[in-house]
Amino acid sequence: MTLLAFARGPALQAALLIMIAGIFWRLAGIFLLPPRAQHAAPRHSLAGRIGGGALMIVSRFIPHHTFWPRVAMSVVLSTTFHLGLAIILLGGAPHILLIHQVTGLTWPGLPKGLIVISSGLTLASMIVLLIRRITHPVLRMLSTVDDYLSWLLVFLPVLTGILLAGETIGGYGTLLALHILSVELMMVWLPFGKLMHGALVFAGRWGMGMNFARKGAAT
Amino acid sequence: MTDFTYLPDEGLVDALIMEIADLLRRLIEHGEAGSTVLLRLPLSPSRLTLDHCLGQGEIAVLLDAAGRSTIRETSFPGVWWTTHADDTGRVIAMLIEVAFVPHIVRADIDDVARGCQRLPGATNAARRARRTVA
Amino acid sequence: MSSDAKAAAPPAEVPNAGQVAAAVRGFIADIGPTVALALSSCVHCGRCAEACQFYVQTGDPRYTPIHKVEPFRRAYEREVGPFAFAYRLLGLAPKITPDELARWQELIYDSCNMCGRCSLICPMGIDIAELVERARHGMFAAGLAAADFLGVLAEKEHATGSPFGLVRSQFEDMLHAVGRDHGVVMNVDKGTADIVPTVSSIDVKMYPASMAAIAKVLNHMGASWTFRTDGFDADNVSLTAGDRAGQRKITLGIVKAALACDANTVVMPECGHSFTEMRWEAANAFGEALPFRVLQITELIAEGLSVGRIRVNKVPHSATYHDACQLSRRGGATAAPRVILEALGVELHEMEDAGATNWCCGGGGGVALIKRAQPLMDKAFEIKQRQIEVTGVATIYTSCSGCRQTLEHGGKARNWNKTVASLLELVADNLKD
Amino acid sequence: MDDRETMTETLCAMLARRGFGRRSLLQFAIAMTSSLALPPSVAPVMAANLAKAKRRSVIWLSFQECTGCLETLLRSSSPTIDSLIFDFISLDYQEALMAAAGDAAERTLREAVAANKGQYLLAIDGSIPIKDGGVYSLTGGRSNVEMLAEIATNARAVLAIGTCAAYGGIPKAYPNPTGAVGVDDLVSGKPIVNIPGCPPVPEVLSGVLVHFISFGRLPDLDDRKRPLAYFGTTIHDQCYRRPFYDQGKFAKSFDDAGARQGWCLFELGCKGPTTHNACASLKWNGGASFPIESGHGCLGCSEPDFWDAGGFYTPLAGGSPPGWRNAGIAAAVGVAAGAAAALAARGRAASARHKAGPSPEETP
Repeated sequence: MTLLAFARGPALQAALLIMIAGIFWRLAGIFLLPPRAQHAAPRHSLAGRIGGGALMIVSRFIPHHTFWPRVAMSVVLSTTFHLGLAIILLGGAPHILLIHQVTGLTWPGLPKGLIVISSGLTLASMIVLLIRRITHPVLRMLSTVDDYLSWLLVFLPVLTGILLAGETIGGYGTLLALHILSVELMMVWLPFGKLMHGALVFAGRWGMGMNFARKGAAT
Repeated sequence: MTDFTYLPDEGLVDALIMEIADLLRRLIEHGEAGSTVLLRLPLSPSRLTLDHCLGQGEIAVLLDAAGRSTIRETSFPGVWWTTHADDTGRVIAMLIEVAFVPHIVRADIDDVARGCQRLPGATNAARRARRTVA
Repeated sequence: MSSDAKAAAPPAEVPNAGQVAAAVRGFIADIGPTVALALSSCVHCGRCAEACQFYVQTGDPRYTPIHKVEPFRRAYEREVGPFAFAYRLLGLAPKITPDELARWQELIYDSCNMCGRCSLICPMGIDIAELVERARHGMFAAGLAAADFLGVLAEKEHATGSPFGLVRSQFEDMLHAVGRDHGVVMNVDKGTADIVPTVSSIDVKMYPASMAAIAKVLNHMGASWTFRTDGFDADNVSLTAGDRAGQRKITLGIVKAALACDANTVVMPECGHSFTEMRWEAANAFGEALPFRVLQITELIAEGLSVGRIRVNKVPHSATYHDACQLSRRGGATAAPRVILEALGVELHEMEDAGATNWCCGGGGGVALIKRAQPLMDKAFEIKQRQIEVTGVATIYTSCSGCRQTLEHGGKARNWNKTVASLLELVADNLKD
Repeated sequence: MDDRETMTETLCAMLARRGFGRRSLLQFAIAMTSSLALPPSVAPVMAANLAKAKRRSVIWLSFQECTGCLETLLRSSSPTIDSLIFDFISLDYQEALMAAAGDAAERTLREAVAANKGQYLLAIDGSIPIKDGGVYSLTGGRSNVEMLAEIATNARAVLAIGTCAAYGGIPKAYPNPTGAVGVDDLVSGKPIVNIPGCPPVPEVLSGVLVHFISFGRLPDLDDRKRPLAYFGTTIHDQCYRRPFYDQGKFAKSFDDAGARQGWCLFELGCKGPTTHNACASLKWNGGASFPIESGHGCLGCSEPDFWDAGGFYTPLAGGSPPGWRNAGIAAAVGVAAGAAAALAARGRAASARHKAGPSPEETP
């Protein structure tokens, strides 16, 4: 069995199954804890609270005006990185193909040039984010193995992806196998570390939005 | 293939035109002949485009050796479109040559010498041939 | 009130193993999905630091809000997280050591106002202020609540219902004395009443006029009201100290008092944390929706103004308004004070970041009661000072006695010519006859 | 003229004898340099070298094969200018082509080996079965393994022609009942040139032979011992549909609008990106076309284990996902484990509450 066949077959299956099981495990482990009933009279109706939850999912992408001078760097970098990643993931034709194969959903892809530019921006922003993480006193103190591992496991697919798109070093087959394997590594790690925020971010914002709408608190 | 609304390799044609221009400059400045091979380029549908761009010149040479070849000057003097085919007509080489006269057109000195030896007997040979036919 | 406390702040003592175990139990005791989600979500982006006055003013990374709940997170991952067994097995979240717990006392108490600015910036939607409140449960359970005024007051409150150990008869005498001093009729311990106002122990000790002011306003409204000495001091120092049992005792005391006189409204004093506790948590402690409304005094006045039950004279002058975090950002009572100021014809010069993103005075979350936190608090206060100075006004109104005290204290230390005043008292002094 | 004389006659003399001038040789050299991707300026040098060169003995052994490779090479080259190359090699042993049979054939082989010891080129097509002592393919009672070992010993170089000889090919496909392997797995200490393909592009063999004859050495090889000139790039790199790939324009079926527009066949399973070969430029059937130009994706036939590398119509970017059923089971397992963790957590929290006293959440 070639590396590529392994990556596309058993490794893909194992990684996906581990990821799915892990995500559900973690979600169940969080959401099946005893919920805290809220008996106080809410300031807003249920509809208002749902609106608050939905709004916060969107509004927390951009910080309040007053925070900007202090967090502009962080916001710009991470937005670039996340947006770039989303463009690559959802716009790259081979990715759409894989999603189509797994889920049956499909949509038109973006030109490869755009994907390459996005990959470049993503890669660059990730490197700067890493440098920041290492040099900024707050980030250095907060960072754990999880942060660096998660960074690496996202960086590798982007790197191998950009090499694959450029087809500069190594053969397409090898690069493709490495690219797929690196994604699979990331998938395996996803439920257990900070990468899980991809799912938790929506739950967190939703919950906070609902809660703050209930209290009429500032969002 | 002719109903293509968009030729995917037009960029390649542009690149080739640039290269040919470069070869022409070298020919003018240093008298250096050059050529570029077309057959192994992924040009499939738009070789026609390149042909169309270069156009037809004043001179064409027909070579009938181990196979049949045409060496045709394009509308740009010094730029020759050379196609070598085998004896079944299959194209085995295709290249753009940039030269005052393509190398293969020039007679080889050994061939000339051999011909020179043969020449005095040419009339006898021709008579012999006529007799055989008669 | 600081003059009353005798105990000096002892340094954080290294706890024993039993205390650490108690802390862990305190951390995990009321774990639920919201807290679990919050503790699972942090991506270590560090933005919360930029929202926190203690970090902004000192540049010390330890004051990063999410870092303050690190022992809490570790306890969660290790004891009750989805992968707790793996965390224990592989030592991924090492056991909290006594040393660490001692070091974290300063971070969980001294350097957090629970102001919730960090909760406002967190891209993951983690309510860090809420996490700190819960982390304090663990610290308190371990006997590691910041030991000086905060700890002492909380202990007394738990035992007697009042941080200063005042008993019902003392309340009653005091109220009548205040009534006499200010020439206002005081209703105390009536059998039935629609409105039951409460006070903060800061009012009792520092601002007795504000108790008279409440009475004036309620009398002006012609309301049926009464102070209840069995549910009187809403301060709830226990909440900020992390004493869940004490917190519950105070809260339920007020609920019972209001129920006893069939009240339809409980009015919370000019105080931050007591409002959020009563408004949002009392019903949970009670176990069902409360049969009465909980209003902060500014909400009651704003409502009275809008329906014409309260009429005030215009007193045009320039002033700024300091939002108490728990009332404005956290409690949703941001509009009420502004409605009142407008009715009074006060020309309001808002500070930068007023309302939703205001900066805490520095004393919130019980920090004002921790003596050793004083230098840190002063640092935080500098932001407020700067912002107030920019407005160019001489008067600062606020609706929180805690903020009022902190602002006055900070001003005094800087020889300020600014006046810090209560919005309630301003209203009480300018009621139309 | 007997064989011995033929072997010593130069190509130039032979061509002159047959009425061809230097131009023919140059024409041929141009075609060959073009095929070998050498600069056109090398053509005159190659022509001059060829003029002085001598014939080479080639011994061709067929093992576990289908004769498709030989068919392709013969059919494409017999009437063409490449046939010149056949004038220039002495194909001393080829079972399918030679008149001799049986003992006579075996004798021919022995003589050819003896006469050209250390000089002949050994061409192999077909894989070599090594299971059970190699009994699955015998010639004159001798196993392929045995013959290969013996004849390769005295060869100047070994040419493994076709995917079977190069990598084991289809006989090696799962479950590989005969234990088929390629030449490279058995022969060591000899230069080996792999010319994979099922069948291989005939011009590649011509190119390798001409290179060897005119320059006296084998062309540059890649890490899989394939001539770089032909296998240095992928089909994808040379594909005229490549721009569509770059633009993200893909045919979704063989008869949709995209397919008619000549869009990229990547999503229909084309293995062009992982396949190294010269099809896209040299093409097939006299340069008429190649599979992608004819509307079908590349099968990747010149790559090792191409038969087992997933379906021909499975896109490269795709894989074999676990399926909804398995995903559902994984999710259920996850939920169960998570629920168990939550249950354990509830227990721990309750015991913590019990030890710590009443909580504000409890009803009075």
